[in-house]
Amino acid sequence: MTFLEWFRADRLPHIYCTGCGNGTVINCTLSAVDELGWDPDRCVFISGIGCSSRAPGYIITDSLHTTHGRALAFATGVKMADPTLHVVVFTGDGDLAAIGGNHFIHACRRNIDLTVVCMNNQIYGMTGGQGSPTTPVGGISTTTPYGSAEPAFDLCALAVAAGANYVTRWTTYHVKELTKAVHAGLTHPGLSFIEVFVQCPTNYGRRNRFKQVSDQIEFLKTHSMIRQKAERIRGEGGQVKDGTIEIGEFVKRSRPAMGVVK
Amino acid sequence: MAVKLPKAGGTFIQMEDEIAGIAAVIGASWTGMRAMTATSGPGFSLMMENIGFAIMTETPCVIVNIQRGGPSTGQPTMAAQGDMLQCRFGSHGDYSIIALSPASVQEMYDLTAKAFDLADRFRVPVFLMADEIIGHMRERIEIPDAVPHGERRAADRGVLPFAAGPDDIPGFTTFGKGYRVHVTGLTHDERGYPATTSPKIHEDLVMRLVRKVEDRRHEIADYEVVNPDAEVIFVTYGAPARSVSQVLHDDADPRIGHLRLRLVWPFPDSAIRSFPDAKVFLVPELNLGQIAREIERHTTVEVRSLPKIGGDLHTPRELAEASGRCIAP
Amino acid sequence: MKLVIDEGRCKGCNLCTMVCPYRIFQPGTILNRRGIVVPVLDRPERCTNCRLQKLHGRTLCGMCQMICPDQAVRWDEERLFERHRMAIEF
Amino acid sequence: MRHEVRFSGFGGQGIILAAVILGRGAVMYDGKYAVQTQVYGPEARGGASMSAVIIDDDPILYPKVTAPDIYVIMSQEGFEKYGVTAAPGAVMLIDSDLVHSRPGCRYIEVPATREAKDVLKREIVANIIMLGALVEATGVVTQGAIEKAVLDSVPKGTEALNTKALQHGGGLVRGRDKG
Repeated sequence: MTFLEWFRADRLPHIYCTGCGNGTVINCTLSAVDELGWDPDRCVFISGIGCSSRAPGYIITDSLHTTHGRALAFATGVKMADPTLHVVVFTGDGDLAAIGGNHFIHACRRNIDLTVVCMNNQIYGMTGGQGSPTTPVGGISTTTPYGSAEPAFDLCALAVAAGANYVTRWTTYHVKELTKAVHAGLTHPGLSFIEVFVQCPTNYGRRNRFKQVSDQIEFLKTHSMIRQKAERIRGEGGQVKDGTIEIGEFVKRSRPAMGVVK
Repeated sequence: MAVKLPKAGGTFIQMEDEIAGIAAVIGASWTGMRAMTATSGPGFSLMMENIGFAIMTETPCVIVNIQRGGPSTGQPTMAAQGDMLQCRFGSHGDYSIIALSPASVQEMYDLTAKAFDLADRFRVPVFLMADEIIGHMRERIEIPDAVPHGERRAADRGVLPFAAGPDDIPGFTTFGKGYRVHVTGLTHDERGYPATTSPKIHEDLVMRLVRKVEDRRHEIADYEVVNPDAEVIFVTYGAPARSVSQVLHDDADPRIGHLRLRLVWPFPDSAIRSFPDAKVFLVPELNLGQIAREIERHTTVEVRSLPKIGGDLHTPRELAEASGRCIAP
Repeated sequence: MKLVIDEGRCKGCNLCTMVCPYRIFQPGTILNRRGIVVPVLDRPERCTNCRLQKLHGRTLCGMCQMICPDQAVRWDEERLFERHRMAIEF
Repeated sequence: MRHEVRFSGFGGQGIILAAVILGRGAVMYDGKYAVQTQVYGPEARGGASMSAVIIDDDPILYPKVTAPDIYVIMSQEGFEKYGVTAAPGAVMLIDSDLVHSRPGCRYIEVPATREAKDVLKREIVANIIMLGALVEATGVVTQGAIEKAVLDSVPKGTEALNTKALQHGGGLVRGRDKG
């Protein structure tokens, strides 16, 4: 199989806008699943509400498209009832960090054996571009027309603090690294959290001076920095520019996990 | 349950809130397991969105609501029956569900087993709408060695996952068995794929969700009739049934009858016709007349609500007086 | 192997033009029947994967396919000695 | 024969457990019907706590206590809230050190908490002493039934202590006139 065979071909093309990064994230996730040689009949993809959450509908496995923010709670039920299933959760920043924030920290605390892929486009894309908890300070959205004044959530730091076993962040530009990260997350016991910065040309890029899709990819490329490098710079007393996206692995550890088949 | 379920080979999880609780129940149900959650009052309100999800996705599950005084946090340790309409209409949109109402500890046991069977058969959330009196009461019960345990009908291979036969209920496509089903709360076609802008698909789906329960309301009706020739009839469900039983026990007047509903939704309107000589229906409820209003829809006979809120149960004397006022001297 | 863009899926975002090391993908200029400007391929036989996938038994590079949000890039099997139709103009 | 027994005291004295044990004895070992209900506020400890058991030879319809014929009162607040209205024909067992008032009906003083502290060295068994006294004084369930019900309900390792408490309670009222 190749990852393309994991798609429900009859459902493509999908509903995502031109240049939306979500499709790339699905490619990378399915590539990793495909590399592992998993049986599609034993995988379940679960999501909440939002653009990101339409993803399971395009995948040939059993899939559960649930209510806003609750994907992790549904996934907990699936995984605890049948731990032999491979459960992957697709979610977005609004879904995971706003309405689903509580479920997120508790799933990390339980460290339940799920792989959570968060497509962070820094905005509520599907509902028309409202500001989300990850909209950066100064970011323009329909509800922050003068630039967001609220500090944004660092989802990876949150996952680490809450107890997830594997936490990593990449962008849609880093497709190879992202595929490797999902691969690692799928095989690592406990909750694996993979945050991906994705471009939203329609609702974010357009309002934030990214004229072309490529401009936003260019931004992700030039404004991301491997975490270790950022830490080294800080360690040497240097300054990392504000707004730098720190990418790479945040934690990989072996806290006791739930729902792991012994 | 935390103590007993793991010993019986089940899984118990204390989720972070009621929203997550019902979500996990729905998730677990899709792996083919029987799953339930229990709550009271405000927790029930929190569950409403996902209850709608369970209805739309036709997920079998059981939800126990030990009703307390409301609105809001109200009286956490006092009895009420104020959620009877909420369980029927609380989630948004049109739908139909099944609700049972136990009046004793024995029925709490029996109806829980029945609730699971109904949920599996109809692929719908089934509510066990008890009240604080029944919920906190201890009394003699007999536990049989085994309870009848129906199985979910598995979907036939090759049939679309949400295509229903003449009985309007699709076979169940358990996760992990190769059905590769897509389950969504959006309006979906028979393949399970979202189809949100077609009025026809939406109408067909919602009508089927309603029909599969409502059309069988006489078949699944569960009620007890005492003195069918009576003129004054008490209609009860849950704890007030006990007070009425006491009234009839203390004064065996053939002019007073009792219709005791063990299944409240879908409302068994045929039960009302069990009393051809009825002159008045008296409906004692621990709310301001929620089911009395439903009875009014189905009869031309006078319906008199006997509401009582605050946490106390109607005493047999109160009810005896109420029925006495209706009987011509 | 033959590199192809599925015109039924491509939405014309041009991300492939950013990542191909050989610059095989070039922004297109003509609207297709779905109203989308699909990138055009400039001498696709230069693609490493086209030439060497069979030899290595796995996808090489593959950046264009991975980043394509619309699953529109793929390599089709080419039959040996595939006949190309030629039109000779006089 | 229908008996309605009302227990009252402050939360933490084991008022509800005492009622559960009594009901269990009646149902499981005397073959009768029983219903146990309770009123409690949100606080788990302190505050006036009340629980009730109805014991009958026939199935019990109305589950709430209307006119108790037996009272067990273990705090002054409990007496004021639930015991003061006792009918003249009722019988009341009173923890004589914790309740200062005395009712109009017939009553039996049982210094359960003091005896639990002084004789059995464990204040927590005061409710079991009360149960022993209750069964001895009223015969609402049989001696054998209450003994088995106590053993069913107490934590492992405390069986001997609780059996002793039960018997001690019976001894405190033995010889007095029966109700």
